[in-house]
Parts: sequence; structure tokens; C-alpha cells
Amino acid sequence: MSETNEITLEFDSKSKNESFARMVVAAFVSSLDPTIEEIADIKTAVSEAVTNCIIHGYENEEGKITLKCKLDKNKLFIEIMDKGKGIENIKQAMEPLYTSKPELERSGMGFAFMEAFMDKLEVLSTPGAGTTILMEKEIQSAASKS
Amino acid sequence: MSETNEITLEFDSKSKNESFARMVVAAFVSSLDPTIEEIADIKTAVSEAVTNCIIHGYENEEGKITLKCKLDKNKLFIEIMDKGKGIENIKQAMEPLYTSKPELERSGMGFAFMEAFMDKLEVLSTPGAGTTILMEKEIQSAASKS
Amino acid sequence: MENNKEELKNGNEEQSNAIFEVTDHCLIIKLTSELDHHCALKIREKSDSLIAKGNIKNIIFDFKEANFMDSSGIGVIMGRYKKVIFTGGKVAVTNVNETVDRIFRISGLYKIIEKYETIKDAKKAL
Amino acid sequence: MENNKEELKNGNEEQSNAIFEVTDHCLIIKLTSELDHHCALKIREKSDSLIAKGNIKNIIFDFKEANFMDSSGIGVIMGRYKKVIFTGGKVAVTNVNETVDRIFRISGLYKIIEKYETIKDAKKAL
Ligand SMILES: Nc1ncnc2c1ncn2[C@@H]1O[C@H](COP(=O)(O)OP(=O)(O)O)[C@@H](O)[C@H]1O
Ligand SMILES: Nc1ncnc2c1ncn2[C@@H]1O[C@H](COP(=O)(O)OP(=O)(O)O)[C@@H](O)[C@H]1O
Repeated sequence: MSETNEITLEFDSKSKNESFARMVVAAFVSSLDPTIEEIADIKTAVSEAVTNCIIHGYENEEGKITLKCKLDKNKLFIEIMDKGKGIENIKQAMEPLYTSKPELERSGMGFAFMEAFMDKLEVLSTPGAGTTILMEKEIQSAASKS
Repeated sequence: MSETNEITLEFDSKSKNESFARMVVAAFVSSLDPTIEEIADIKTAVSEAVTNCIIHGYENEEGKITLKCKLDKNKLFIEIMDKGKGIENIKQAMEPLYTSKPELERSGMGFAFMEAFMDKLEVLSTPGAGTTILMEKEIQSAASKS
Repeated sequence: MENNKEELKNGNEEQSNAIFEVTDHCLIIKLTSELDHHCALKIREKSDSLIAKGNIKNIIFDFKEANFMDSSGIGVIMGRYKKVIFTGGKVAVTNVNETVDRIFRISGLYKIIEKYETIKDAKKAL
Repeated sequence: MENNKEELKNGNEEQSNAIFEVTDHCLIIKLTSELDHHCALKIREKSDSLIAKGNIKNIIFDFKEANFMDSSGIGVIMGRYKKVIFTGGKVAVTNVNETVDRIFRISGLYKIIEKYETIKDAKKAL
């Protein structure tokens, strides 16, 4: 059995799919036997990125979100993509507490959480075309820890 | 919120993804609050179809499996597709206890289980090009039952 | 004390996200699902309609049944905090597990809200 | 009676799929994950290497920790059945929940294997 495993999931931009996306990623990494904390980290980061596609990318209109996950040995790669409005100023968007939608009670902490909980975060965006979030995290599987 | 929800999942043809595919479908239908029996039915049918892609479609070689799920109100539509070797004689393949791989301890009950546990089953296949399984099931959600 | 307690489930939902209780001018929101954006939308709507009735001073978010929260959860708690702070009210969280606690710590939310072991502890202290 | 018992985990796996025990010429396979094709491959390999050692008459598949099985599970149980039947052995299943029971009933497997409440019951009866 080769040591990489890869999935691509496309789903509708609907808020009820936020928990679905988290469950899918949690199920995908479960073969590595991650700790509860590692699973929580990954679920939070995925939740933030998917929520952003729904609220900011598609502004609650219809759209498709693509989630790619890849495991290479004990390294998890996640890509979350929308074809929504995109981000004009990525640097500003990534500032902690910055939000373009305070009226929706956004805390502006989404990117900060993605950075805190994953090892790497990269944001690619083209205004009018969409946004892609790339994240990486090494899973210190229970086995290698003990 | 519109009443349909749709996902497309593409994953590697590896036996460890059988349980992953089951979890994804179970998570997908969970919003309808299905009974334990309904979840078991769906998981079994998905497991059979995905296992067939791996063993028969790709004969344990590398390949991609596509799983589509759609919910329209309380009706679940599942499509499971491989681009593997295909089925020469679909009628024979669907006969209970028929298996082309007895040496792998196949019981020949895969299609029988899919038929038993889902409301509808359709098998489309082109030798050399691949196989698509279409299934349907109505979820009598807990709410509508009580 | 307990006789003016009303228990309100949002029963029109596929799956309810919280149980709302009002006792002694305190709104207790017992979360029953993961507190994400989807859930936050519903909590916001329901709690604001209860707050609008005018007899709520403090709010307790109980996490006994909720083992996940993301930044949308921070948003909905901050939003309710802003509603009650003007009338001298407070916001507390209870039964917070390690995962959710981490989110509160990182977000800095503990600067404005209090954490208690149980709902009872929170009610006594508020 | 219990002193010739050996407990063998397949520890080289990411996650073990079963615990194998041999007592009194009886192989007990305690499934610890869902019995699908992936798991069946491993059960087959491990149990056949134990059967090859020659001192096994009966086999018990215990489903206490396994709440799911599909037709690949039927295949692996039938396969082991065929191995022990020639030497007069039997196959039993224990701690079968409703979901797994349905699979056994539909498949007709109860015509050749026995179901018992517990491993103890099975060992006594075999
Ligand atoms: N997928 C996206 N599409 C468009 N804009 C986005 C996207 N993700 C983030 N943004 C922009 O970046 C800002 C900051 O995002 P974030 O840190 O997650 O905070 P919040 O979601 O609370 O606003 C958002 O307010 C939005 O303007
Ligand atoms: N995806 C597929 N690609 C090619 N052949 C298939 C596929 N699915 C099923 N078949 C054929 O149909 C037969 C019967 O399938 P099934 O009822 O699931 O039994 P089993 O998997 O135990 O052989 C298989 O043995 C195989 O020859």
C-alpha cells in the first residue's frame, strides 16, 4: 500500500455543510490515530476556511466549495477553494480582528485560528475569481509519540 | 435554504477508504436524523459498491473512485463510479452468490445486499471503461415517523 | 426560584442546536451541538428574541453538550455580551472542555466573560 | 483451562482490527473494528497462520466491539468455516448486535454457523 492518500470533495455552499466538512476531514485523518487535540485543531481550521467560503466568498448565495485532503506519511495537506468574490487585500484580510462583515457578528479571528492550529497557511485569491486556502499539519500519531 | 444538498467525493481505490466512504455518507445523511437501521442499510450498500470498485473495477491496482450523494427532501441518491474494467454480463453479475473472484473469498452477495438495503439499484457498465452504481433510498426521518 | 423557569427548544429545526431557559433574569443557553457559524445564526436569532422581551440581565452559555467551537462562536458570544453589558449584565460560560477552553484562551474572550464549572456556580456568582 | 491462553494483537498495523486468542483448541477472534473487506483481509491472513499451526478445532467470531459488517465479512467467516469443517470443527458468532444480526439472517449464514450470547456460552456449547 502506497503511503499517500488523497480525496477531493465538492459540496454546496450551505452552512449545514460546515459540520459535514469537519466530519469528513476528521474521518480522513483517523487512520493516523491523531490525538483529540490534533483533531480539534484540524476541525477548527477547516471550519474557519469553509465558513469563509460561504459567508465571504459566496456571500450566502449558491456556490460550490472544493475541499482537497492529502496524507503523505504523517503530513496532512488541506486545500479549500471557492469560486466566489475573492479578496482584494490579502494582507489586511489576514490581520487579526479584521473583518469586512462586522454586521454578521464576525470576529475577524478566522485566519488567526487557521494560523494558530496548523503548521502552515497560505492564502491565494483573485478578486472576482475566488479564493484558495492551503494548509499543512504534521500529525504526531499516537504510535510515534509513545 | 433550498431543500437539496449535493456532494461529490473522489478518493483513491484503497481498502482503507471503504470505512472512510461509509463515514462520509453517514455524516452526509445525518442532518435528516435517520434511524440506526437506516444508517446501517446505507453504510452497507455503500461499502459493497465501493469494495467492488476496488476489487473488481480496479483489481487492487491504483484508480480513483467517485461517490456522489444528493439529498432531495428526504430522498437520498447515491452514485458510485469507477473507471475500471467494467462488467461484461450485468445480469449474471447481479445474480445472488455469483462472484468472479471466489479465490478472494468473495461471497457474491454484494449486489443482493445493495438491493435489499436500498429502495432502488441500477448498474451501468461498459467493459473496459468502468462501472456506475445508482442507488436511491427514502429516509423516514425520526420526525415524520412520530 | 425555579417556578418562573421556562424551557424552550427550537423544535422547528431538523436538529435543535440549543435549549433556552430563563430563570431569575438569567438566560441560560445550553448548547446541544457544535458551536459553529450554522449554529451561531440560530442561537443569535433565538436569544435576541428572548432578550428583546426585556427581562434578561445575564447570559450563561453552557458547553456541557458542545465539544467544539470556532471563531463564529466567539462572534455570537461577543454579540450577546454587547447586548447585556449596557444594562450592567454579564456573560458566563460553563462546563467548558479543554478544546473549547483553548479557543476562549486564544481569542482573549476571558477578558470580558467569566468561566465557571457548572451552571449553578455561574448563577450564584453572577 | 485458562493457562494455555495466548493473546495476540496485530500490533504492526496503524489500527488493529482484532484480538486473537487460542484456548482449548478454540480460536477466538475478537473483532475490534468494522468487519469490511479491509479488515477481512487481515483477519484472513492472521487466522490462517494460526490455523496452520494445527491445534485449532473451533472458531468464535466475537462482535462485541464490531457494530458493522458487510458481505466481505460473510466471505471471511465462510472461508474459515470451510477450513475447520473438514476436521469436524464449528464456527460460532457471539455478541452480535441487531445490525450485524440482520446481515447474518439475510445471508443465510445461520444455516452453517451458530450464534451465542457470549463467548463463554459459545465455548461451553461448541
Ligand atoms: N473565502 C473568502 N472569500 C472572500 N473573502 C474572504 C474569504 N475568506 C476571508 N475573506 C476576507 O478576509 C476577512 C478576514 O477573514 P477571517 O479572519 O476569517 O475573519 P471573519 O470571517 O471573522 O471576517 C473576511 O472578513 C473577508 O473580508
Ligand atoms: N465495479 C465493478 N467492476 C467490475 N466488476 C464488478 C464490479 N462490481 C461487481 N462486479 C462483478 O459483479 C460480480 C458480483 O458482485 P457482488 O454481488 O458484489 O459479489 P462479490 O463482490 O462478492 O463478487 C463480481 O464478482 C464482479 O465480477
